[in-house]
Amino acid sequence: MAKLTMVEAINLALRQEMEKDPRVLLLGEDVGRNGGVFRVTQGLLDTFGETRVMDTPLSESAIVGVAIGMAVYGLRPVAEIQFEGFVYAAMEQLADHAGRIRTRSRGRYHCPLVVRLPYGGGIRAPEHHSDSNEAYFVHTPGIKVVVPSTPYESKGLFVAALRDPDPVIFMEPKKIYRSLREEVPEEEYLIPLGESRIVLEGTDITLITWGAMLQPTLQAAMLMEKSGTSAEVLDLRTLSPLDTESMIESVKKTHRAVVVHEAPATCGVGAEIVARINEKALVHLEAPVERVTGFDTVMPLPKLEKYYLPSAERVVDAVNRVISF
Amino acid sequence: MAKLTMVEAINLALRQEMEKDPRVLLLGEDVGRNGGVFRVTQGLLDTFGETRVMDTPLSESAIVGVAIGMAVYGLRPVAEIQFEGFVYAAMEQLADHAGRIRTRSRGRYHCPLVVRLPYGGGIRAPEHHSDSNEAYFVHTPGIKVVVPSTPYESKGLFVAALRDPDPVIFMEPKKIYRSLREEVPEEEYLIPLGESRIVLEGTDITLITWGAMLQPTLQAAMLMEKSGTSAEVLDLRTLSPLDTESMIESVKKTHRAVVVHEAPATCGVGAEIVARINEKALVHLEAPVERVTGFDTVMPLPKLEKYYLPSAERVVDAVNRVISF
Amino acid sequence: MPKMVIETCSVEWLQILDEDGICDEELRPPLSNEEIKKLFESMVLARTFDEKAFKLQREGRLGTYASIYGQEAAQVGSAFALRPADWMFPAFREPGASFVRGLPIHMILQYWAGDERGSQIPEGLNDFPITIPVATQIPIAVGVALAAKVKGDPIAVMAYMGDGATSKGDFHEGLNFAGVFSAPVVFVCQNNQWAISVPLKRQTAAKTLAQKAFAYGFPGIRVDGNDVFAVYRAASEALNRAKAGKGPTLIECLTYRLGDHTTADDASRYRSREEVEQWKTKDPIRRLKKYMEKRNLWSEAYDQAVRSNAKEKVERAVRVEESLPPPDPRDIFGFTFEELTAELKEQMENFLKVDGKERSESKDVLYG
Amino acid sequence: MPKMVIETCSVEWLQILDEDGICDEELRPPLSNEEIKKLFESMVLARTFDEKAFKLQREGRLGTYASIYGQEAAQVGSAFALRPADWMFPAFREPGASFVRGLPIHMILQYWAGDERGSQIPEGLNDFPITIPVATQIPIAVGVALAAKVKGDPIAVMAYMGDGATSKGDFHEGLNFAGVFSAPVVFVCQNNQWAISVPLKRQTAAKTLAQKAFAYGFPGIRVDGNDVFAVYRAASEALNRAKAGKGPTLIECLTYRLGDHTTADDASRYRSREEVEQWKTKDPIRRLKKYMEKRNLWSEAYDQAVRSNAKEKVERAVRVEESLPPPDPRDIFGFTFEELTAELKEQMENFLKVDGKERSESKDVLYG
Ligand SMILES: Cc1ncc(C[n+]2csc(CCOP(=O)(O)OP(=O)(O)O)c2C)c(N)n1
Ligand SMILES: Cc1ncc(C[n+]2csc(CCOP(=O)(O)OP(=O)(O)O)c2C)c(N)n1
Ligand SMILES: [Mg+2]
Ligand SMILES: [Mg+2]
Repeated sequence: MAKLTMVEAINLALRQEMEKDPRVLLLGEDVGRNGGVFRVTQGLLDTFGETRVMDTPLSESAIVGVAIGMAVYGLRPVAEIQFEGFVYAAMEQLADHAGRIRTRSRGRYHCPLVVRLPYGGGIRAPEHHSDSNEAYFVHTPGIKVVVPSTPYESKGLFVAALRDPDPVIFMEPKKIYRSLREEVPEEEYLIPLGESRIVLEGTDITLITWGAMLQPTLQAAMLMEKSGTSAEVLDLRTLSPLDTESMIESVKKTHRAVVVHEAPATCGVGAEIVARINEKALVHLEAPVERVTGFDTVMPLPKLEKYYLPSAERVVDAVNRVISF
Repeated sequence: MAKLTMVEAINLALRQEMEKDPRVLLLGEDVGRNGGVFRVTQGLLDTFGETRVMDTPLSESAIVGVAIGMAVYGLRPVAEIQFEGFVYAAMEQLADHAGRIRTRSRGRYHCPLVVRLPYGGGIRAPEHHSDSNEAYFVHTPGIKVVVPSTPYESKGLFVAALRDPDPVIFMEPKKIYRSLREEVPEEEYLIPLGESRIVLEGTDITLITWGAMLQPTLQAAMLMEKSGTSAEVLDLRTLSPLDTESMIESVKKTHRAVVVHEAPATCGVGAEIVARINEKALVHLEAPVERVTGFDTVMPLPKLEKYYLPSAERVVDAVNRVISF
Repeated sequence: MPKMVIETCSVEWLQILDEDGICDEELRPPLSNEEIKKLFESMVLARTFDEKAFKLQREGRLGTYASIYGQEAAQVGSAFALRPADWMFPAFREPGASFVRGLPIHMILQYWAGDERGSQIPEGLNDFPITIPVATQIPIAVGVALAAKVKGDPIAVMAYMGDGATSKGDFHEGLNFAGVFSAPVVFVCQNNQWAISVPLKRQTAAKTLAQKAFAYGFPGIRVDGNDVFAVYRAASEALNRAKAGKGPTLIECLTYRLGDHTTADDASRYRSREEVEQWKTKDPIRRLKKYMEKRNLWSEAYDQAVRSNAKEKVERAVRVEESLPPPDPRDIFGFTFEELTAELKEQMENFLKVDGKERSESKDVLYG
Repeated sequence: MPKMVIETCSVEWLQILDEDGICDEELRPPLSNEEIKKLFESMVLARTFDEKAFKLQREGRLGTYASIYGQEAAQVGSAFALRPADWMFPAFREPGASFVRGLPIHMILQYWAGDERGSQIPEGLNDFPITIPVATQIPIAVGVALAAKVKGDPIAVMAYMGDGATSKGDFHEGLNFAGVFSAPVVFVCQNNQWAISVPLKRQTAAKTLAQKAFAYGFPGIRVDGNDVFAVYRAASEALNRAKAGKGPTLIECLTYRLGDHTTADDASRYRSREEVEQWKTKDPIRRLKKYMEKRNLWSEAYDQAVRSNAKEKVERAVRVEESLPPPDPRDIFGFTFEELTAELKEQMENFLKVDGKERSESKDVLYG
């Protein structure tokens, strides 16, 4: 089996789905000849031509709006927003149309749309190129949010997202776009949306995370193992809907939890996770659930970026506080 | 002292501030001759003229963007977005500029801007006219979020927001725009941002809320009183920054809490509140903190609206569960 | 070549039927007598509906409603040019167009009465529901047009918008996108000269809205929006262009909102009675009537029949709407996704249980 | 009046100095010899900087950098027309304009090296920092222009954007707003014909970008963006118009991005070498040089001096930038609001404490 990066795995998923299903098409800035600024769509224009791989004007709102129309008409558009920092302009289309058309038309129309959204920090990118804005979408009704954490995961989740009958924001962690390789099957497989996975079983504490933050979280788990603490690591995979059951089950076993994400703490998805643990497993908790997150500030430019992103050490610090509570 | 509605109280605040400070000006759709669709700006065009009360084109992004420029230049613009449902188009200006200009220019520029945002359900308004989208802004760095709950509060908070050196989203609860009257002094008074208030002192449970939801929450407290439960009711007033200290203090006293808000539960501000209570007062809790909120769905049209909004009864139900936990 | 003109554009005005019902027969579209009658009847139906909806609102039987009084020709004339397979995107002030398309009349009442089922467009009718957030339907309409083009379906899309909508980013992004990809779409802008209280001159410094098409590389035309022939002709030609692969067109229908913005508005606050009265003389129905009279297509008896027919249709729609069972509260949850998520299931179940019991009507009243 | 033209527009092209340095003296703006030399020197400085920045990036001494190679005249010619009291809004590819304005050279390096202090525009310089989200600076620039107008300050604002920016909603909303309120603002669009890999014809179906101004009711002009005289002349006239209360102008500078989009890009993937080579013949610096030579304003010695002067300035800036102390991590928190909120204070304090101790440099390296 080929060892692929996440970029290659998503590219493979796109290629295979486009071969299987003529309704699938791509649109976005630079997705065509250039193959996307991250090369996720590389080679697809040559194979599928200009009608199925559409370089668009620089218009994030229209990219999403046009894709909604295509989805309503029966196609399976995959819209790319070049960086998460440019998705704000499409919020109106996402909140007012993508997330609403099924319910407001009482099922007459629906919108099977994937918006690909490279996100997050850690690649020394310019300003506005490192936001983690998943919480906005998780808070928005009618939209699903998926965040893969490895190449294998990204292929299976992407295919599931693409075949989902509802709009999905597929957030791609730029930091691990090329930094990991993993065996990725050619054969079709789907990872169902809404189901998290246990990456590491453990007994003393539950570490809950997603996307690029799985790596420092796993490193933290390794470091902790040396000092005799056994961590259970949960990769959420899907942030909307959230797999509450698995989180609760794990916390009931370990009695302690830490959530790790890049986005600002306040009103981040971590808050929702803490709230759900509180609601469903309070009596099982032996310490407050801690959040290791970005700060309530703008993501700094590269020279200060390293201070912003959660690191294995920050996770270990939090775990120590929780364990010794 | 005159008994005013919230509409009249904010109108008074605007008029007095415009008289005092020539830098204050208003812009938005229909704020001029029409006095705003809710009449909040009524009469101001006649007094202050077209340069200070500007009817604008139908362009939410530009209304906010232009106001940012005016603020950067040294004016004190008050931008009105006609209904919260139309603010999504301005998200890019808010997140990328209003909330960032001070930090990205390391203090060279800042943006003393107020965006007035009538929000929320309960007035049988048409589609897209009843959202409660405070969580988006609370999650956005560099922006303050204020939500008054009575006429008196609205005047004092508005003046404080307008004199704040940073951008403030001032969310006006439409449901109580005209349904309450209260004595509102002509004289200047400021209610500092970031400080919540205890509306009702109590010992058995802390009810945390803001904006229009204060009313059903207070009704619930009355109902509970009859059955012998003493509720402490906290009106947060400012959602960003959050007055964590007061919440924690109250919970340490009552050991129980319920949060009430209109917005969808998932990733709403309620989640952040639960997370903070968890972080700082876990050992004091005798039951999970419950959230009484809107559902994770689009706000329904008027015929189903009543089911969506938290009511006194829903709050009482939650309190009963928490008390009997 | 130091200084020279490298590109020019001109905006045409089209009027076929003037305010006195005098028709330029050379320009008149080739419509049969039956079709001309249909246009008249559709406009009368639109106005009859409008008057009724206004009354219902005043009687507390309908929520906020946006009147189309004065804009009947712009709506009927344009929608009349569509084929059933074409798609239509209303803004929020186009019941006249929706009825021509075949939307059951009671559904518009249902929508403004606050019932989502009014947006549950019947299968087979290719119309989008009303869109409230101004201009946001435009990129979606362009998406449908491009999807049809991709699939090779020989249809076109018509998207409506107001003059206010032309100021919004989505108007620009949508029209520009359509131009670049030569999408089979016709943009019909009902320039009724007001966006609530904001007059056209506060909306743009451009002399016409039609000229905005030039920015996107396709034609724009301004037509007399109270002249149903001019509107129909421009719409037909634009739809033909679109279907022939020649790309989009912007049609500016110059008209006037004779009523308040909505039933929640009071236009006397911001505009003069004279302006309104002056525009009443341009009534689209009266001028078609005058023309038909000359052509012996109109008589008092015919008029009576048309009006009572329209009235009956509208009254029937009111009865239908008012006799519908209330929407099921479960629908708040059930259409968010194809399948209920765990969160929504739990929220719905909690909602349906009150004090541990199934929610009942009597308990319901406590909520809200 | 059934069918008639009611509005027309035409787009003019302006070129004063052609590719061979031949000048239309009638159109030439009245610049002194010193000023012409200043234009030349500014363009040489811009290019010298650009070459150096590119090298620094390749050596790993700078982050992503967006080259201005080929666009020197568009930037220098336009910024040269500004007065110090005027305001300037760059997009992200305007160091040539920023240097003319007086921005210390090292600040652009600092910005692209990933240090916010590069955006801390010195007091007294009325420039906005670089804006990365395309077109979003436009409404803000309009806001500054309107604020100045409200206050009666006799200034104007210049806002830069690329061809790609013309597709964004904020371009539209900003320009339309400026038209309605007759804001004293000049929009300078550097049409370098590419938005990363997307060519102009995918950006719009309009023949020129200048014509888009017509949609907003103010003039647009296309100038040879590689002709510093044409750019300067158009900019001066537009600024005069703005200051005379006559409202905005859109200037499309037709130019070409000779380099890659940024140092992270490889333009050979999507465009032909021939196209690039052909545009190299239109070099803005060379043509001014030829003109100056004829006017005896240029000599080998002068050229040498100009180039070594530019080089020295740039080298000095590199030394300044590279010798600056690293930014203080506390600055992540300290400028979010005027005062630290309780949340931010707590977050900062936790951040500064590591294992209960004050954060130290040695501990730092573990983070990230
Ligand atoms: C994005 C947005 N902003 C504001 C509103 C509130 N609003 C409803 S209709 C309207 C005016 C629309 O004017 P126009 O486009 O000319 O349509 P008309 O009402 O004249 O049909 C406004 C401001 C809205 N619905 N959507
Ligand atoms: C809103 C937004 N979308 C996407 C990007 C990514 N991006 C950066 S530059 C660029 C192309 C800009 O083209 P143009 O406006 O012509 O400016 P140029 O790069 O040619 O100077 C893109 C797509 C961005 N910065 N902002
Ligand atoms: Mg209008
Ligand atoms: Mg460009």
